[in-house]
Amino acid sequence: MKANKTLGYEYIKGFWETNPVLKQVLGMCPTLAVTVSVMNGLAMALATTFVLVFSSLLISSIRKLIPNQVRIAAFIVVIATFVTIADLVMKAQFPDLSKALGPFVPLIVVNCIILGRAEAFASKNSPFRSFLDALGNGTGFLIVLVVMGGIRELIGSRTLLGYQILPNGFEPWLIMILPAGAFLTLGLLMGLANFYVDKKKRSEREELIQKYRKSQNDVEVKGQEA
Amino acid sequence: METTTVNPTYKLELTSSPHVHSRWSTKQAMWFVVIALIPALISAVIFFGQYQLLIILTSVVFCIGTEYLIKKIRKRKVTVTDGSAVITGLLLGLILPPNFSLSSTAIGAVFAIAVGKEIFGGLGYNIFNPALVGRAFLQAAFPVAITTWTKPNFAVDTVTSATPLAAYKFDKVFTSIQPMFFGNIGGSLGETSALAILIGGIFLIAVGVVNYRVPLAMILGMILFAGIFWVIDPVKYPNPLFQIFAGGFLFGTFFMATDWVTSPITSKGMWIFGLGIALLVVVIRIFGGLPEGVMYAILIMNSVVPIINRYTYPKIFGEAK
Amino acid sequence: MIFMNHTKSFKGGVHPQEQKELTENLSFEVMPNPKQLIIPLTQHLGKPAKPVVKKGSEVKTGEIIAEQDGFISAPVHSPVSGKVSKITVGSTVTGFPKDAIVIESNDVNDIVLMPSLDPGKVSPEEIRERVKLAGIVGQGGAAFPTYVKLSPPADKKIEIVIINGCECEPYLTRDYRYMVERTNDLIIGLRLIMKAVGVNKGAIGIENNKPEAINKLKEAVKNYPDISIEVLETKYPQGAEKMLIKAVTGKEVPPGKLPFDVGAVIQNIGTAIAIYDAVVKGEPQLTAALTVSGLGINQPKNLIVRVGTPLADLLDYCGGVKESAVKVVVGGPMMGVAQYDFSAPVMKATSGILVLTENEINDHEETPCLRCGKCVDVCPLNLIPTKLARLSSLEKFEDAEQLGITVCMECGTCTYTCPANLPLVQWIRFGKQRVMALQRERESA
Amino acid sequence: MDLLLIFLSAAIVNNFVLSLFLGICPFLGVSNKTSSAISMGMAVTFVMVLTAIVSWILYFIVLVPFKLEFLQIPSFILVIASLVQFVEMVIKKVSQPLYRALGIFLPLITTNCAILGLALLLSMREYSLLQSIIFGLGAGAGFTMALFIMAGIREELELTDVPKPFRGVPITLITAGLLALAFMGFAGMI
Amino acid sequence: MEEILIEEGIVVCRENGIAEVEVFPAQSCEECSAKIFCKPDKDDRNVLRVNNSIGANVGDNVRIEIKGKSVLAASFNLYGIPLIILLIGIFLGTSIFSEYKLVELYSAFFGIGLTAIYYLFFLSHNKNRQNQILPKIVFIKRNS
Amino acid sequence: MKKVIHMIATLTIIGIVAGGLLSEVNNWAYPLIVANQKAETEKAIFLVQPNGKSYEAVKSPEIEIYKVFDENKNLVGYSLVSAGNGFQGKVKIMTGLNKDLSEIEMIEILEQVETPGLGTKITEEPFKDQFKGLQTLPQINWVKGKAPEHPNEIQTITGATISSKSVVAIINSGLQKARELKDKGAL
Amino acid sequence: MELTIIIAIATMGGLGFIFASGLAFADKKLRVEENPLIGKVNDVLPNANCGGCGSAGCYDFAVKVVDGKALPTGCPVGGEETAITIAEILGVETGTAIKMVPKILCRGGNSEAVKKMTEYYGPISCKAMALVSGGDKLCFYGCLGGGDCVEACPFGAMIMNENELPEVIEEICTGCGICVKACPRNIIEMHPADRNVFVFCKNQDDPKRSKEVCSVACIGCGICARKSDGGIEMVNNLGIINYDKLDDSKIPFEKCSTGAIQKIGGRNIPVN
Repeated sequence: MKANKTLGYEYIKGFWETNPVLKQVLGMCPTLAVTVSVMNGLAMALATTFVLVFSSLLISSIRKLIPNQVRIAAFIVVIATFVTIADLVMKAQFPDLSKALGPFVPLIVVNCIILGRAEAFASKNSPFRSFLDALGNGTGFLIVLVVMGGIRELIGSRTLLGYQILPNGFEPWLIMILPAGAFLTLGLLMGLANFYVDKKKRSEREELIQKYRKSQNDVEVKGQEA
Repeated sequence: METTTVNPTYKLELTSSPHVHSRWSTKQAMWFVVIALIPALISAVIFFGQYQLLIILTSVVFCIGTEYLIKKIRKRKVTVTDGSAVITGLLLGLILPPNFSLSSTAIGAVFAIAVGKEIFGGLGYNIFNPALVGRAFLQAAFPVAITTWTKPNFAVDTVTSATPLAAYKFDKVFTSIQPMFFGNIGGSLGETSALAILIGGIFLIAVGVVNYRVPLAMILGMILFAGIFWVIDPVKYPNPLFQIFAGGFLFGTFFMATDWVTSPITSKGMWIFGLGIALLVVVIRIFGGLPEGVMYAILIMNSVVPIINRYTYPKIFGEAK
Repeated sequence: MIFMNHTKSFKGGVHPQEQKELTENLSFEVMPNPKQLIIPLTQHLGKPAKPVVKKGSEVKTGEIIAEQDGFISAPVHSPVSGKVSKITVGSTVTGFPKDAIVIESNDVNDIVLMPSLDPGKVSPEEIRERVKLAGIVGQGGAAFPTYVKLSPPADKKIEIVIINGCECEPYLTRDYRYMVERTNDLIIGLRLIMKAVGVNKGAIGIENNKPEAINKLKEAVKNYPDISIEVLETKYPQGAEKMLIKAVTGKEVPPGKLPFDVGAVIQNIGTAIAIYDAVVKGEPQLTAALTVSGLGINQPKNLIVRVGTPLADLLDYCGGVKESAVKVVVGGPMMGVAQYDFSAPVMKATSGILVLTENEINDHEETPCLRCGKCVDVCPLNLIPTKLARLSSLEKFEDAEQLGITVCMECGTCTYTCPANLPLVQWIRFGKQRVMALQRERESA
Repeated sequence: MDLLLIFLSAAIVNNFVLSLFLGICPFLGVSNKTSSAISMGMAVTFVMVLTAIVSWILYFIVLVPFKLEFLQIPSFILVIASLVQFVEMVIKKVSQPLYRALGIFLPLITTNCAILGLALLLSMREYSLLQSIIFGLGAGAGFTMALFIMAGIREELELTDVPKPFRGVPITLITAGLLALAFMGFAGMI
Repeated sequence: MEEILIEEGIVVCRENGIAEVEVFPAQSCEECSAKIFCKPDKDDRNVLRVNNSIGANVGDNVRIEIKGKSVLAASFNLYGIPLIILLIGIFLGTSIFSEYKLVELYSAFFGIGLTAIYYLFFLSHNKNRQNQILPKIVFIKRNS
Repeated sequence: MKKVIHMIATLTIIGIVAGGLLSEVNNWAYPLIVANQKAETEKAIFLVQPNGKSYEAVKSPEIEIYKVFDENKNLVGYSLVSAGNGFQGKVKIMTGLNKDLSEIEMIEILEQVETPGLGTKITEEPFKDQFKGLQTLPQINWVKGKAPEHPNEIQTITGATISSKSVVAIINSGLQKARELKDKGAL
Repeated sequence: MELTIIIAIATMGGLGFIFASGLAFADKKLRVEENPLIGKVNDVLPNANCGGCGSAGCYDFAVKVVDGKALPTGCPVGGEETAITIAEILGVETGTAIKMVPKILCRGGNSEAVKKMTEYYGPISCKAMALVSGGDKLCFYGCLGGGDCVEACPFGAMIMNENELPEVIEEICTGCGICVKACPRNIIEMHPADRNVFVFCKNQDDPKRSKEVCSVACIGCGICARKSDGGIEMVNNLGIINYDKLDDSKIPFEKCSTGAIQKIGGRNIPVN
C-alpha cells in the first residue's frame, strides 16, 4: 500500500493531510510558545525544519546499522546534535532571534515531530523519501506557525513582520500575545481545521446518499414495470 | 359539565413517571435573576449616568446575538428566550468600568458567549462563568481601558476616581464603609452599591433561586481569612468589613459564584467552593499585583468544580459510615 | 442540619401538591361487575401463574383459575362467576402486554370462600399458607407476593413490623379511607402479620397530614401496648420502604439489602386489610380498592372494583373523562404508569387511576441540565441523579454503576424538582436495567 | 524567602504548562481519571527533582569548568534518559507489581519537554543546587496541579455537547486558555 | 466517591492467583500525542500483573479494575516517599557537610543515597501488601 | 553478547562522532557568540552614557558596574547593571550615572519578561525618558496618576504600576550598593 | 582547544556507552518475545478499533490472525484489500471476504404500523422509548423509529427515511455491526450482502394481534413455510428462514398477504 505513493505525495501530505500540528498533534509546545510574531514563528519553523530534514536524512541512511533496542536512544543523540548546531549557529549569527526564542530552540530536541517522523517514517524508508517527508512535515509546521504568528501578531500588536497593518483606531488585543491567547488561537484554529474536514466528509456522504436514493428509485421503477 | 367518551378523540400523552412537576423552570429562575439585577442597574445609572445603560444594552444585545447566531450555525434549537444570554449580558455589563468603550464591550460579550459558553455546548455545559470569562478576556486584552475609573456623580471631594481597593493597594488609603455601602465610590457599574446588590441577592435567596450556602460560605470565609490578616497587622491589612464591601466581592458573591452551572452540585462542595473563593480573593488582593481578585478567584474555583464535585459526592443512603 | 426537624423523617424529599381533598372524604363505593373481565396471569412480581382453566370453562367467584408457579409467584382467582371466553395476550396497566384470561361475567352471585379462621388462635404457618393461597400481593406498587415477605430467612432476626400508612403519593386516598373505615380490621391484620413473622412489636407510620386517621388509630391501639402509631412528616417519598424504616427506627437499609437485613418487615395498609380478609373472612384477593381522581375525571371516587375490570368501564363509571384531560395514569402521579390502552384491566395491586389535566402536570420546556443541584438535594437516597441520567444516556454504564445507579428506587423526586424538566428517572431506569443486565452477565461468567 | 518565591513562581505564577507551554503533550493526552493524573504528576515531580540535581551537577561541576557548555543539549538529554532508565530498572527490581502498574509513565517522561526545559532553565538562570531542587519541586507541583484540574474538567467535558470539530484536543486547548486566563490573577505575586 | 480505572486485556500467563494481562491500547491512546513513546517498540507490550481471584485462563478476554486509591497509594510509595526522603536527605546533607567546599554536591549524593536505601528497604518488605494493591480481574468475557 | 556489544558500540560511536562534530562547530561559533555578547554590553553601556567613548569594568563581587570615560580618558560616569523581580520575573536594567552618582543620565532595560503590551511599556521611550536627568538623592520616588513634582520623582505607567515601581526599586537597590562601593573607595 | 575536543568526544562517547549499557541490561531483563508479524498485520489494519471483527480493537485482531484464531478476512472494515494484504504477510490463502451488511427486519414505519392512541413525549431515542410502554407503536416487536442505530453508526451509513424507518446505504456501510447492538428491539441483523430473501418482521404475537397492530406484519399464517421444503420454519408465529436450505423459487411471495416476506433488489452491491 505504501509502495505506490508518489514522491510528490510524500512531500505534499505534510501540508495538510498529515499536518504535524493540526492532524498529528505534535510539536505543540513551540507552536504555542514562540508564535507571538510571524518572525519568531518563521525562525522557529526553519530551525525545526533544518533539524528535521538533516536528522531524518541521517537516520534513514544509517537505519540498518542501528540495533533495534538502542534505536530511540541513537535518534535522540543524532537529533540533539543537530539541535545544538542550529542553536549555536543562531546564537552566532542571529543573536536577537536566539534571544527571542529563548529556551525553545534547545527544546526542539523533545519536539515530538522530529522523533515522531524519525520513528514512524525515516527508520523505515529510503533517505530520499525520508528527506521529502521531513521537508513536507517541516513545511506543514511552518505553515501553521506562520499562520498562528500572523493571527497573534496582527490582532495582538496590529503589525505583521513588524510593519503596522491595522489602523491606529484599532486597539490591539493584548491577550493575543499572552499565553492564554496562544491556547485560544490554536484551539480555535484546530477546531476550524476539523470543521473544514468534517464539512468535506459530510458533503461526500450527502453525495453518496443522493446516489443511493437515485439507485433506489431506479429499482422501484423497474419493479413496477415487472 | 364537559364530558367526552371514554377514549378521547385526541391523543393523550404517554410519558415516563413522574407525571407531575414542580413549578420551577429554568426560564423562570433566569428571569428572577434578571429582576434581581435591576437594583444594581438602577444604582449604576444613578451613580454613573445614563451612558452606562448603553454599555449594558450593548453587552446584552451582543450576547443574545452571538448565542442566536451560533445556535443557528449549529442547527440547534434557538434558546435565547430562556434568559441565560440576557443574564450573561447584564452581568458582563455591570462588571465593566463606567464609560467603557462600546466596541470593546461588544467584543467582550461575543467572547463571553462564544468561547465562554457555546464552545462547550451551550447553556449548562460551560465550565467557567461566561460573564467572568468575558470580563477576564477584556482585562487581558485592554488592561488600561478596563482599569480606568471615573468618579461617581455625587463624589465628595475626598473621593477620588480610584476604586477603594486600588486606593488601598497603591496609596494605602482606606475608604470608609458608608459610601461603599451606598455605592458612591469608583468602581465597576454594578459593583459599587452594596445596598443594591444585597437587595437583589436577598431576593434571589428568598425566592429560592440561589442556595444560601455559597454566599454564606464566601462571607464567612472572608471574615475568617481577611480577619486573620487584620488581626496580625491592622494597619497594613484592611479589616474584613472593608474587604467584603470593597470591589466586586458582594456582586461576585450573589451573582457570579452562585451561578448554577459553574458551582458545585453537592452541599459540601458548595461550602468548599465558597471558602475557596474567599481565600483566593484575600490572597490575590493582599499578595497579588492586582487590586481586585474576585473575578480570578471565581474563575479558578470554577475550574476545580468538577474535582470538588467528585470528591464530595454524598454517602449513598445506607452505605457504611 | 441547621433546620432540625422534630417530626421523624429522612433527608431530602419533596412536597408536591397533595390534591387529596378531591377524594379524601368519599367513602368506598362498590362498583358493579363489568360484562367482561381480563385477568392477567402476571399481577405480581415473579413468574406468571399457570392457567388451570381452558377456553369455555365455567368458573365461580373465588375459584382458582391459575396456580402459583415457582417460589416467587402467586395464584390468581376468578373475581366473578362466568365463562372463560379466551386466553390471550392483552394490554396491562404496566404498559406491556401479558397473557390474560378473559372471563364473561354471568351475574350469578356464587362465591367459593375458604374456611374462616379465628385470628386469636391461628398459627403462623396457617397464616402464611392462607396468604399464599389467597394470592395476596403487596399493595405498595411492586406487587411482591406477600407470603414471601412473611417468611423471613431463618438467619435474619426480625424485630418490628411496620405498616405503611404514609400514602405519600399525591391524590391517592385509598389507604386513608381504609384507616378511617376499617380501623379495627387493620389492627387485626397487623397483629396477624406480627404473629406470622413472630415479633411483638408493631408500628403504623402515618404522615401528619391525616389527623383523623391518626386519632382513630390511636384510639384503636389503646389496648395494644405492642403497637405504636408513628406520626411522620408529610413528605414524598415518606412511604418508600427504606425511608419509612429510617423514619420509624432510625436504621438505614444498606444498598442492595432488604428490610429484613435491619430487622424490619413492612406491609402496606391494603395488604394488612387483605390479610385480614383472607384469614378472618376466608376471601382470596378478588377486588382492588382504588382511588379514581384527578381534575380530568368528572366524578372522583374511592372504589372497590373486581380485579380484571377494564379501565374503560371504570372511567365510564366515574362519569367519563373531561376534554381537558391530557394523561391517564395508573398508580400515583410520581411512580405510576401512563396508559395508552383503556382495555387494560385493574390488577390486584392497582391503587389508583388518575386523569390529569395540563394544569396539574406543570410540564414545561426541557432545557439542558444547569447543574443547579436541586436533584442532589432532594434525592432521598443521596444519589447524583443528573450525573446518573447523563451517564446512562451516553451509555457509560460502568461509571453509572460506580455511582450507585442500582440503588435508585425511581421515586421520581429528582424529575419532579428538576427546573430543566429533564427525564432523569427515565434515563436512570434505562441505565439501571442495563447495569443490572451487566451484573447478571458478570455473575454468570 | 528566595526559595519560596522560586517555588511559587514555578508552580503558580509561571506555571510550566499554562504559561511556559512545557509539557503540553501529556497535558493534552491526559486521561480523565484524576487518580492517574496525580500518579503521573507524582512521577514527573520525582523525576524533575532528580533531573534538577543531576543536571545541576552535570552542568556546573562538569560542563562549565571544562568549557563544554555547547554539549549541554545532548548530554542533558542522555543523562535524563539514562536517569529515567535507571529509575525504571530500580523500581522494576524493587517492586515488580508496582512497576507493572505504574511503570508506563516513565518512558513517557523521558521525552517530556518539561523535564528538559527544567534542566535548561535552571542552567540558564544559574540557580544554586538548592534553588534548582526547589525549582524542580515547584515545576512538578505546578504540572501536577494543571494535570489534576484538567483531568477533572475533561471528565465533565465528556458529558457535554461540545461541537464535533472541537472535541478532543481543540476544546482542551481552549479550556487551557481559559485556565491560563484565570491564573493571570496570580500575576505580580513574585 | 471511589474512582475506579478500567482496562481490558487478554491473559497471557497465570500462576497461583496472579495473572499477567496484556492490555489493549485504549481508545483514548489514539488521541494521545505521546503515543509514540508509550510503546517505544511494538515488542514491548503493555503487560500488567493482576490479581486473578476469579480464575481466568490464558487467552481469556478480561476486564481488570484498579481502585483509584490503590493507584495513588502505589505511586506515593514509588515516587512520593522517595521524593520526600530525597529532599530531607539533601537538607540534612547541607548541615552535615557544611564544612566541606562542595557541600551541595555531597548533600545531593547523600540524598540520593538515602533514596536508594529506601528503595532497597522497600524491596525486602511488604511484598504481600503490594499484591493487594494490584489491579484485579473482575470479569471474563466469553464472547469469542 | 554479540548483540550487546553491537548496541554499546553503536551508541558510543554515535556519541563520539556527535562530540567531535559539536566541538568543531563550537570552535567556529564560540568566538562569534562571545563577540556578540560583548557588543551587546558595550552598546548598552554607551547607550546610557552618550558621552562615553571607552569603558572599564569595575571588579566587584556584589555588582556589575563599569567606569565610562570620554575621548580624553576622563571619567564621565558609571554604567550600573542591576537586576530584581518585576511583575512576572527578572528585570535587568543598565543605568547611566554621573560621577558622584547623584543624577541619572539614562536607563536601558536589558532583560524583562513583563506582560506584553503593558509591563513592557517600561522599555518604551516615554517611560525611559523620565529618567533622563533624574535626581537620585536621597532616592528615586514614584507618583501615580499625576505629574511628578520633585526632581527625584517619576510617574508610573497606567495599568503597569507594579512594573514601574519595580524598575524604581531595582535602580534604587543598585544605587545603594554602588554608593556603598564608592564609600569604600572602590570606585 | 585540542583538549576541549578530546574531552567533548570522551564525554559524549562515555555517556553513549553508559546509556547503551543500561539499555542492553534493561533489554536483557525486559525482553518479551513477540511475533513481528503482529506489528506488520496491525499496520495494515484500519485502526478504527470499531470492534466489528469481534475482537477488542485492531491490535487484538492482529494477534488473533497471527495465532490463526481469526481469518484474514475477519476485518469487515478493511474489506478485501486488507484481507489480501494480511494473507500476503502471513503467506496463507485468503478466503473470499463476504461483505456483511445490516438488514432492518421491520417495515412497519409510520404509515404501516398502527399507532397508540396516545402520543409519546420524552427523549427521542429508541432505548428511552422502549421503557415507556414501548414507544408510540402498538407493535411490541417493531422499529421504534428513534434513530438510535443512525446515531450509533460511526461511518454515517444510515439514514432515517420519510417513513421513519432506518435505511442502510450499503455503499458506505462497512459491516461493523454497531447498529445491531444499538437496537433495543433486535430488528437489525447482519447478513451477507448477496442474500435477498428476508422476513421483514419480528412480531411473535398471535395472528390476530399481529394483524391489529401492523399492516405489514408477519401474521404467522405459515403459507410460505408449508411450501418451502424446510427453507422456512414457523417459530412463535413468525417465519424464520434457514438460508442453507432455502430455495427461493419455491417461495410463493405473492401469497404473503402482508408482504412480510420479500425478495429484494436484484441489485448487485459491490464489495468494497
